[in-house]
Amino acid sequence: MIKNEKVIENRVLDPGAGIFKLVLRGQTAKTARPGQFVHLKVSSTMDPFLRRPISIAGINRQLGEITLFYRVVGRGTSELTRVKENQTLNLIGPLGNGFTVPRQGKLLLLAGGIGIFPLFSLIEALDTSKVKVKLLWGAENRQFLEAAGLKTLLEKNLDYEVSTLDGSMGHKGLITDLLEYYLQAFNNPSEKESSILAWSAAACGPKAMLQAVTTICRQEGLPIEVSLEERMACGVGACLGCVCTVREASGSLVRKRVCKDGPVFDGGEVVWDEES
Amino acid sequence: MIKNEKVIENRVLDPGAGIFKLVLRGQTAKTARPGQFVHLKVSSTMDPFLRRPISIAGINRQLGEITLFYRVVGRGTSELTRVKENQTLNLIGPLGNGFTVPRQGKLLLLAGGIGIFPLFSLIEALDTSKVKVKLLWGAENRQFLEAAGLKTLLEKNLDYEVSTLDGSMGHKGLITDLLEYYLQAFNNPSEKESSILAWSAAACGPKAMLQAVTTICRQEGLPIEVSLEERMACGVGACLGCVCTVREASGSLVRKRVCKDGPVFDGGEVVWDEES
Amino acid sequence: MKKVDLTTQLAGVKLKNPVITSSGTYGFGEEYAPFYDPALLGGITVKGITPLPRLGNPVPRIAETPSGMLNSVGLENPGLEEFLRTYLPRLEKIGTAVIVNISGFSLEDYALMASSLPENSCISALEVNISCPNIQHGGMAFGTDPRSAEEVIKVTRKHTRLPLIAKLSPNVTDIVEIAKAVSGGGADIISLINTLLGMRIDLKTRKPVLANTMGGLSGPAVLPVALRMVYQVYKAVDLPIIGMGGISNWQDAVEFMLAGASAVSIGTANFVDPLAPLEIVNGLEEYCRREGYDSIQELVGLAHS
Amino acid sequence: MKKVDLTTQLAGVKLKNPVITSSGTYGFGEEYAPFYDPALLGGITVKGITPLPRLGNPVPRIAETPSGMLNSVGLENPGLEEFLRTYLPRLEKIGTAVIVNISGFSLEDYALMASSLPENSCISALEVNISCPNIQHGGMAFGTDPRSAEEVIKVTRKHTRLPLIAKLSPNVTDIVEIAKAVSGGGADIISLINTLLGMRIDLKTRKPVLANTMGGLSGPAVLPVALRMVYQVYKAVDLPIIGMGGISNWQDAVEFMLAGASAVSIGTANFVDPLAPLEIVNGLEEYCRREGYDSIQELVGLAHS
Ligand SMILES: Cc1cc2nc3c(=O)[nH]c(=O)nc-3n(C[C@H](O)[C@H](O)[C@H](O)COP(=O)(O)OP(=O)(O)OC[C@H]3O[C@@H](n4cnc5c(N)ncnc54)[C@H](O)[C@@H]3O)c2cc1C
Ligand SMILES: Cc1cc2nc3c(=O)[nH]c(=O)nc-3n(C[C@H](O)[C@H](O)[C@H](O)COP(=O)(O)OP(=O)(O)OC[C@H]3O[C@@H](n4cnc5c(N)ncnc54)[C@H](O)[C@@H]3O)c2cc1C
Ligand SMILES: Cc1cc2nc3c(=O)[nH]c(=O)nc-3n(C[C@H](O)[C@H](O)[C@H](O)COP(=O)(O)O)c2cc1C
Ligand SMILES: Cc1cc2nc3c(=O)[nH]c(=O)nc-3n(C[C@H](O)[C@H](O)[C@H](O)COP(=O)(O)O)c2cc1C
Ligand code: FES
Ligand code: FES
Repeated sequence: MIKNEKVIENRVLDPGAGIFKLVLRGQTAKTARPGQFVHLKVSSTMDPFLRRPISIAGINRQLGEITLFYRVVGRGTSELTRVKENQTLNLIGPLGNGFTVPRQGKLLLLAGGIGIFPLFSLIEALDTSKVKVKLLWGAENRQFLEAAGLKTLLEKNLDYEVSTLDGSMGHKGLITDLLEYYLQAFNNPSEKESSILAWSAAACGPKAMLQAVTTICRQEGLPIEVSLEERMACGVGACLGCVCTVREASGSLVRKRVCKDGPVFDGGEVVWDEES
Repeated sequence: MIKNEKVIENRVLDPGAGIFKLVLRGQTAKTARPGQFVHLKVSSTMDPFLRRPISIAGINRQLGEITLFYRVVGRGTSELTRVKENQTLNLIGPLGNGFTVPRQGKLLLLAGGIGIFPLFSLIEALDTSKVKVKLLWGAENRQFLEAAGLKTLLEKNLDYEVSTLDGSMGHKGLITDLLEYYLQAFNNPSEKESSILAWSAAACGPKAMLQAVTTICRQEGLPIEVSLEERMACGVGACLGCVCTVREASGSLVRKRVCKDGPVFDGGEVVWDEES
Repeated sequence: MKKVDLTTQLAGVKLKNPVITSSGTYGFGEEYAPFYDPALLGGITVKGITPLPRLGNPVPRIAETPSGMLNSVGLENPGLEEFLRTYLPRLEKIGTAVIVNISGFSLEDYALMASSLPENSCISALEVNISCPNIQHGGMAFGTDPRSAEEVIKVTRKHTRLPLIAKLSPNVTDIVEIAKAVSGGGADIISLINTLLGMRIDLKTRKPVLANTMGGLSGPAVLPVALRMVYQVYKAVDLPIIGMGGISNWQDAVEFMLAGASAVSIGTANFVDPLAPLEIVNGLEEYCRREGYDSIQELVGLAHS
Repeated sequence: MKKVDLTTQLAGVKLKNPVITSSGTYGFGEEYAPFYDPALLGGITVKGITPLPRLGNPVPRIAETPSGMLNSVGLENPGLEEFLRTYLPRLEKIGTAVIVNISGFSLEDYALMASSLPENSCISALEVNISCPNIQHGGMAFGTDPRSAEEVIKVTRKHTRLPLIAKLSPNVTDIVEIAKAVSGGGADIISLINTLLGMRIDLKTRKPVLANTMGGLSGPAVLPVALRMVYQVYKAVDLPIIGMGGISNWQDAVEFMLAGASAVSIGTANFVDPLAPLEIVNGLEEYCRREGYDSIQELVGLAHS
């Protein structure tokens, strides 16, 4: 669960957006599942103090390598950029439950910004000869999309659609516009997408986006899994720092730990606007 | 006074003794004097927190380089070993007053352990055609002496004598034994060293050693400069963390700041066993 | 090689070694079991229990600070009943001393928990968290006023024969006064420190980072304060001390024992290095061997003199 | 590019900008002059003065802690007379507000200093350090008891017309109570925090690192505690606040202003980065410009609501 893994690559993909690719070789790749994460020690000293959670974006069991993508937003991720190839990095993982990986049917992937990263490993794990996949990805602009791995999607020959806030690529607007458009299309039996019933969704992105897409999917009866983010201390369920609130079948509210019981939850169960 | 200097070399000299050589290129070399020190920022984060004082052991004005030697004893010096060539290191300096550099006469150098390091720069600065130099150096064992730069002394063709606690090299015992032996010799007019009156001394080492050699030198009427060490915070005289006590000509006790008023003091003025 | 005696006797509580994990940082003993066998520790302290289940505070509950962190979990816990039903049976098999941390908002809360927690079970001691706001006395924490601190311990004492650990809050003018009060109230052991009250503000939102505005500061940043309090209490009060607050490695643990702690408790360090408690057990043993101590207890209080 | 108004009015004290340096960390304004012109700062606070010269404590006086340090300088200073004779004349030329920090062990000490420090000089305000042990009341610090805190300020107030800054100790159960007391005593401004009491032990000697056993903790480690106290006092007391405790960069300074500080003071950060105060002035200006504030004072207290 805790180990030093060898840094195979730690390289900036896009200096503008501050997005890095980090490849680690070790035991994690053996058991990791899509949607799980690792908890990285970013400094050898007491400052920055806490570990940082980063999703597993790629799993190569043959090489024993996992791939992570991270965006530099603060001190922890800045420290991470200083780690050199061939050094080791201390991590705890793989952690969390991960996404359900369907064996058949149709999967709608919904990504907001860097929420694309955990979805990469899910895409990788799907048998696309049996599962039909469609990805909707919303971001600020074209530059971000390209920095965050658009090419990878092209290479994978994935059926995708993007939206950007500034219209520099794809639909100008929000991912929810795209989502509503396609759900209508699925509902329309004249369209080749046929019945909406065969679809399920998996989403990752900012909380507001997850809430919005969950509401829309639920209106149309689509089951949706969401991957939540929360500030974490322990990452293993011991500190209760990272909770979300879930409404159980009985109607009662319970806390769940994003790190241990999640980060993937049934979107329909998550209580989004809780103030207790 | 505060600057980033380029790391030209940061290399272990002796892994056993944990002694490193660090060469920095920048403005400090321009004005540095023997016995001064630099205050190094050893970490880019808040931990370890304080700067670390290290003596300037070599000054090369042509190349604009200073040479430091440091022994790894704790977290700060450990962090320092991780600094790579061509990186920059932030320092404040040159700081402190430094040793008097005699133009003529006879200088007795007294070093205890790593106290040799600041004396290197003093030796370098002396015009040995005009100043007669004799070095007495006490340490734990031969390995330490060799690790800490004995070869340099040999290359310089310096007149020196060593003592080791375990007798693995030179006199078995303390540097004070050597000192007493040579002072007697200087006192003896039949010896070629002639009169003791031409001699002065400069010493650096642990406090107990400095006190002992000061007492002996003073008994024989030899003026002695000692370079003190104290735990430092600011290094520039602002915090009053690093004081020593000095008895002024008037007889009254005053505090002096090792960083700013020293580190070099008239040994005869230092109050060694002060408890107030 | 001579074996070092690591056993530690705290009033009535016997520990294999002096290393315990702290309440709120070790769940109910299960989360770190994949890393090492908790039976290797001297003991574990479970998350603070209250009579009724609590959802705790909204998120964010965590903020990072230089060499430390803030938390405002707000005593989320399953409540006494669920603890007895679900967690206690599982703890029976853990193979080390179990300390149950209890928190209340009234004297009745403490009385209820003390009388409900079984004396013949794996529970080795109750740790009475007196840092909660005392709703009967206008919201100041029980632990910041010597009289209410004494009262809480007295009431708890009446309702159980289990050894009582009084856990002190560092947010006080005079820790010795509080320590004397809980000693007078009948505590067998003193543990200190709980967290220091702190806060951070988010530059983007311009509001406090924690949803609950303020939270408890823990981790290496608080170590010097905790160590000072252990030193002061050891000098003034004749009860064994469990020292905690920022302990991250065996060197820190030695400092606490020299200051006067008979045992040490590891909290926030678990989050950064899950193996820390185990490494501290090993480090302490190694230190004693190297320095020629036959028993770890010889270290206790050596810094005084 | 619109100019940001950095001027700051603290009761009667007008500052060019809200960045001051803290007592005991900036000498008498000369040590950092080789790094930059102190006239670029809002003000400087000189080392704490006592009526008589003091040698202070023996060494070691310094210990490092995670993201912080301990000091036990023990108020070494040249004494009032020597300050007036030697240091004050030199300070006349410094070109920025000069705050003189005064420390005493009796009410008479404070009275004497207040009446001796000239009202018509470069001195902009007196900062009354109430963290010293009150020898008239059994050694507890003036600043840990509301009544003696109020008394000290009252006495000082009587002997000078200079603006009075009451500097509070964080080693108290209830900082608001003390802040209200000094407000009642006639303070014009409140500065907080002084250092937290802490200690460290040396594993080699097995004794406290500091010759004086305990010392004051400062630096980034204490920031969350300091920020919390500024926030609490701003809410409860209607006096301008100078916030300090671990401020190392402009982001920290913004946090303190959002919490309610009208000015910030930079202490320990000077030791690590002598240019920190200057960089904070520039960082604050830049931040206001970027975020569209015309005056730095618009930030004060924004985290409340
Ligand atoms: C399960 C999980 C998986 C994640 N996967 C990825 C990933 O694959 N790639 C990636 O770039 N990032 C990912 N993140 C977010 C990443 O953990 C944070 O960006 C990182 O911890 C910020 O550290 P920092 O020190 O650089 O920033 P800080 O200085 O700590 O904070 C900068 C800002 O980032 C936000 N932030 C800080 N910590 C968190 C956190 N734990 N969760 C959410 N927001 C935070 C806050 O708004 C803060 O103001 C993930 C987070 C979680 C919880
Ligand atoms: C003016 C001056 C010049 C110096 N020159 C050199 C030099 O050229 N080469 C060299 O190797 N060392 C030199 N030192 C000592 C050096 O500064 C310390 O060894 C270093 O700061 C220790 O840092 P650390 O983090 O590795 O150890 P820490 O973990 O901080 O401490 C380890 C042990 O070292 C001792 N120590 C810590 N700080 C100091 C200090 N400031 N002064 C004395 N002892 C201390 C303490 O006993 C402590 O227990 C000098 C010190 C001074 C004051
Ligand atoms: C996330 C978290 C939750 C905590 N919960 C409790 C609690 O429920 N009861 C309690 O007495 N102390 C609680 N504490 C305090 C710790 O037990 C410990 O006293 C404190 O964190 C100082 O030690 P440390 O610095 O080693 O963490 C909690 C601390 C943290 C960090
Ligand atoms: C070495 C040192 C000496 C100090 N001397 C004084 C003093 O004489 N008077 C005083 O009121 N505060 C004194 N202080 C406290 C500081 O002024 C400041 O309140 C405290 O250090 C917190 O701020 P910081 O974390 O930015 O340093 C001193 C602090 C240090 C580190
Ligand atoms: S981060 Fe500790 S419980 Fe999730
Ligand atoms: S280290 Fe600050 S005065 Fe010398």
